[in-house]
Amino acid sequence: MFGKIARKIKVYLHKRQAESQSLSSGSHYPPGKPVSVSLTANLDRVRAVFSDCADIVIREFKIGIGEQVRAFVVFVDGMVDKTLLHQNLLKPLMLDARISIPNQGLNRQRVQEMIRDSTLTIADVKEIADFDRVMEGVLSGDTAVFIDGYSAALLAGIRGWETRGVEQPDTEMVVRGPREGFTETLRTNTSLLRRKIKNSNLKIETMKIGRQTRTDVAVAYLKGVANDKVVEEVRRRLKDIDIDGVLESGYLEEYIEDAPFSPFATVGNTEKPDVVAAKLLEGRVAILVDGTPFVLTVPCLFIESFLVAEDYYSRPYYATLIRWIRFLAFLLTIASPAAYVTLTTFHQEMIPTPLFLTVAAAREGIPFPAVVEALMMGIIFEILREAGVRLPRPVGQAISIVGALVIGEMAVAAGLIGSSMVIVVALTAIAGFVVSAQSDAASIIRLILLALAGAMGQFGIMVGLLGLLIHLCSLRSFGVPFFSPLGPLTVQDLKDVLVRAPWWAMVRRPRTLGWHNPVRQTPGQKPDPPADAAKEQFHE
Amino acid sequence: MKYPKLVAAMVIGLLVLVSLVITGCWNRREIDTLATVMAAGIDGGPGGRISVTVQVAKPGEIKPPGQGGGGGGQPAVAVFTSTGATVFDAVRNFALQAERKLFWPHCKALVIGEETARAGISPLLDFIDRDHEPRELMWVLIARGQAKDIISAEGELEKITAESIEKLVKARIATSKVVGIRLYEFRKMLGGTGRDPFATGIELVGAGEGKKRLKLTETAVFRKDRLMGWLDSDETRGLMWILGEVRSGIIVVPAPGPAEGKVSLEIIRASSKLKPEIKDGYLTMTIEIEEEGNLGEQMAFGDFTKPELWTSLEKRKAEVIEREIRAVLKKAQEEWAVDIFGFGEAFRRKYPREWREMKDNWRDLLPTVAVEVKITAKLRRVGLITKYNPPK
Amino acid sequence: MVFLLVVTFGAIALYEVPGLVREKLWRELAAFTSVWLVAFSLSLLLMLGVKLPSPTEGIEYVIKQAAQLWKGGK
Amino acid sequence: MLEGGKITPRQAIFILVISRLTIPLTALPDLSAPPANQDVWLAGLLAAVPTMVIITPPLLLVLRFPGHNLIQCSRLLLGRAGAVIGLLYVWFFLQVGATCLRLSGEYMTSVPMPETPLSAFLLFMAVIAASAVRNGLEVMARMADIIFPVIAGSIIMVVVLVSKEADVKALLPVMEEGLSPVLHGAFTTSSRLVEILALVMVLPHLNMAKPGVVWKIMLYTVAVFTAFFVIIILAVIAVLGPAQAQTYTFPFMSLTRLISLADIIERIEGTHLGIWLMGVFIKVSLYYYLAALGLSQLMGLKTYRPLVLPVGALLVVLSIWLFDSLPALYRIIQYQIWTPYALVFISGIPLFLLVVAMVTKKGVKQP
Repeated sequence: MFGKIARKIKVYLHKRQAESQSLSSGSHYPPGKPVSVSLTANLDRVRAVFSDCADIVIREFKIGIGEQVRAFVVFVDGMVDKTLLHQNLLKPLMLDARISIPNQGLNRQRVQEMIRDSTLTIADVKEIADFDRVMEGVLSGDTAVFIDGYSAALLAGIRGWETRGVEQPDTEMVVRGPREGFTETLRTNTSLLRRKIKNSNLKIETMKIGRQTRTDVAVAYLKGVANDKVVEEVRRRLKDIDIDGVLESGYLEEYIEDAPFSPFATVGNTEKPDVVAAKLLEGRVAILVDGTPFVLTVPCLFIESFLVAEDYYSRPYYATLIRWIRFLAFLLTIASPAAYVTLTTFHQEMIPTPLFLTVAAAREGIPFPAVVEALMMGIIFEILREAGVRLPRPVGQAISIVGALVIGEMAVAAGLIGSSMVIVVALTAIAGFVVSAQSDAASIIRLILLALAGAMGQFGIMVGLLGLLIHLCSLRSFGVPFFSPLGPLTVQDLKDVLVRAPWWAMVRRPRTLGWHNPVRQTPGQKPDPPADAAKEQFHE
Repeated sequence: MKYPKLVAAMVIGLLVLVSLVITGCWNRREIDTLATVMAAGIDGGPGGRISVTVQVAKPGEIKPPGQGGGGGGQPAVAVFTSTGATVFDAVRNFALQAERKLFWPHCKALVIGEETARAGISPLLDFIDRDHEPRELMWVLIARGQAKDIISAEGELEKITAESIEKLVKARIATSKVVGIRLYEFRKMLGGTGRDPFATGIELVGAGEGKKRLKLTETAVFRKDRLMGWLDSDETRGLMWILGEVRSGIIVVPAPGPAEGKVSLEIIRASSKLKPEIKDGYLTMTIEIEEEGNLGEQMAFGDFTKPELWTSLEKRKAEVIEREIRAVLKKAQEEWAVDIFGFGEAFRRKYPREWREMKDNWRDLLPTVAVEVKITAKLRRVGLITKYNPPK
Repeated sequence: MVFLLVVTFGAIALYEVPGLVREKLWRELAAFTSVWLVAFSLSLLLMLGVKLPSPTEGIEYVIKQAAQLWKGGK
Repeated sequence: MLEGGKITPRQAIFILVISRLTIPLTALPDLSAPPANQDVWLAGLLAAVPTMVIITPPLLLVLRFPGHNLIQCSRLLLGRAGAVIGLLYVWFFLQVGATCLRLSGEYMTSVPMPETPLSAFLLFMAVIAASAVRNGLEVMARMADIIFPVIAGSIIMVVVLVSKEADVKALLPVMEEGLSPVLHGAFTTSSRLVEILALVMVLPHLNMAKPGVVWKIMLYTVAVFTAFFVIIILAVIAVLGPAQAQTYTFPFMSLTRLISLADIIERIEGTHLGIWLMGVFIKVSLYYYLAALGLSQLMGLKTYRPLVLPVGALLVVLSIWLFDSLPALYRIIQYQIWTPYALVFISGIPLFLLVVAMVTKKGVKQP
């Protein structure tokens, strides 16, 4: 039997190897052919490349007076700032060039150099010989200028397209704190970061990922603060990605995370530049993807889901209190249906007597067992939520009416569902929104715990929680234990976990991240108001 | 079999699932399938049979507030009685008549019939202690008469009689004339050396046609586990003084000085200390009591805040306390030779070596212990009026 | 129940053995097999109701004898 | 290397203390060991001293051979005969693990869920322990980091809440029967620190396995454990009374059930069940891990992971086979049997090996 299995395994392994080879050979652009010297040849080639592409504009023209040089520009309509194109590219080439390039001294050998150096009033002009890279540039929104007789094209960066403005992100609202959020444009996003951290140590490396989409991806980190090994690991994992397209950072997330089968995301994401900046300052690495406002940050710890930007902007006491409320809410959202089921079907002795009698009265005559009731309500809630998220706003009202009135009230009145169960489910749902970063993982854990509680009561819940703990403790995110600083316990780091210590007290960066450059500020900056004697002068 | 690990994991998962499905029903009982025992009574029956009476709550009749309709006048409890050869047997026999499974954790009170208690009570308690459902926090009460009648009685303000019993026991603090003993305390007294247990007595009062009411009256005193007799309320408070359990209460003394009438003194706090001593083979026990109280009421005219009247009030109060203590000592120590005060324990703690010789004939020694009572009774406050002037 | 037992132990074998064979960890495979066999046969015997003397009784006996010797020696 | 993980001294202390506290949290066999009266807490307190003495030989032995654990030491010293000693230890680990596993099942079927068959609990516990063991020592150590504060906090909470019912006079008279029963009790209690064997087994995986650190771990383990042990015993005796406490099957649980504060904080024995299951989990996985690790070292394997599942199955089978009933289990963990039995493993064999090492002048001599 084992021999047969072994043979099958061998066959399977071979197959997989072959598959992976075929995959790797078809990827990436081979070193492209150079730009041809002949303008006609280039033109034909461009036309061939962009056949049936209605949004491509090719404009032919001539430079100079008399012995004119033929040239053409090619760009994608809608991705180029037309004003800039007209004022700073076509006008200089077609009109100003007559003045700047003296007719008699038109040195064919230096036309391109002259155009590049003294005609085009555009900051970002590159000279590129590789035809494919030129085409790639055009597709990214650059304008290519081909000039007859040169084996290189000029690529002018005058991109400009319709973009969304910098707005407050819907997912992470704050009362106090910066309201700007990332947009879909990579450059805007990097500039938002650069404006927060005006330091040359903020490195932003870019690369292109996606066979078809050629999406720009930027890796940002703070040199000297971020762990070089982590940065290198991020680079390596990103380079290994070979897929069709990257439409959102979520694509990358699944390729670079440590635990692909875990319900927990070991890569963080945020829409807020100030959050990313704070994470960079703690020694994390950010991955920005063109086309999405969601920026990935690694390494990501479990505890980050419970920390909100505003904690650090408001006063420490309240921030600490709210943080504990979040822990509580997370526990409630994963465990309260399970706890309800276990209390009402296994451990009725643990309910205080008055509550016991009330719950018993509420459940009198309910046709379903508590587990089934809880499962039903859980599923109904997920349906309502999904409907509420997807529906157009005006219709959303209807959902809440149906949800609240029909499910909530009528089902209880009709005796289908106990009123206490409705309360439990509502509590679960509301609590789930408090820690929104983990709400998807929480849904899954909640179901598992519910099933275990339905079968084994508190023992089941404990088994589930222990399993959860084992899983959390075994996870790593880019080498950092996912559940730190709780497991492994780092007592010093708890001052930004269990409490939010005042800023002047958090002298060190989190040990698990910034251990090789730990000190982030001068210690002992606790505000020291002047003593009584010195105070006098303010009152005079 | 492409992914053996996956297949194996799935098989294991399936096994777990199967085991969950087939095991799921072992201990599962929906909350509405339970008959919640609120109070239980145990009586002896003819021929050594045990009769157990339980009071079961009917949650449907106890409507949560906000849901109109009320209970429609239906009683909120049902009473069942069952017999068996042992307590457990009797409890199991409830399955023959009660439609739902008895559920014990919310049982508040255990009432034991007087006759049964005289025959010895510890065999009856074993089941309650051993079974995982009943809690040792339940109150132990001894019924004057049959436990069954107590359990069947109806409470006046509470819908559930067990709740009335519990509230009555808890209200003992107001008078200190009733004891409240939880099951584990009873067991502790029963199992301790040099100590005899006591428990609350409960009876039905109200003669004739009228509805009978529950009342806590006396204290049942045990010798080992057999009921010896009853202490009345003053004697009970004497016991409480000795044990240092008096929390509050009223001491009524005759008005001092020339005035006639009575004065009520409220107890605010009290404490006691037992000081055993062995001298030349004679056992003495000194009970030191410190009491503090307020002038609560004077049904007599006069100004008792005058120093001499004030001290005489204090003195009278001390006398009343001593009288109560002497009364209980006389009954328990001298007549019955039961050690509900823990004198034996006190001796054991102070004289462990001598105790070893004493413990076997402690019952004979107990009545010979000379008890000295030292009382420091203080009055502190007078309330909102200082004196009561006679009408002119 | 015996069927469930066999399935469980089969699943354990299925979970570990292919990996061991693939990695050519023969020593590990031998160790696995021996422990697996011990556990399997023990549980099978127990499930079939064969009366096996519990080792704790042996331990108890030995300790009690030793204690007697100890006391006797004194 | 069989196991790549590293644990810190603090994690080691946490694991050892949790594991040692598991039995006192339920069975508390020390209550009926001498002196078997209100002085048990004193015996528990004094036990710290003999404990230190008893656990010295294994530590001395392992410190002579840095980078080797107990089983490797015995193989180094005795060759093939050492393998027999190794097997004995594997048996011992299996037995301790199985006992604890069975106790957890017995507890579950005695108190919260009497109608559910024992094997269901054993299976679930074993599966969850297996997943921890497969994840390795490091993950178990991290879990201990989280679990220890929870257990410690809960014990203190329970004791504080129940202190209303406590009668301090129950602890008097001190030393009613004189000093000798107390000393006897201290000795029997000390023999229960089997966890020292766990320490000498995982020593090679300890960060900074310097002798000084190791002694400190030992010291802290004994101190922290003794503190909690004495707190538990004091609470149990003061609330339940010395004579009655012995009659309870699970004294600390019964204690928890007595909590009733203002009619709201009551019926919180779920807390006890929770912390106790966590403790059992740590203890079972620890010995489970040690058995798998020891076995794989004896057989010279590259990794212990393939052995995890069959050893787990063995553990479940043993936990059913070893004990007929709860009284049979309690008989084994009573001091009459347990003390001499455990002493052989804790001190006897290591002492023998130490002597062999000294005679043959093997290993690094410790200052």
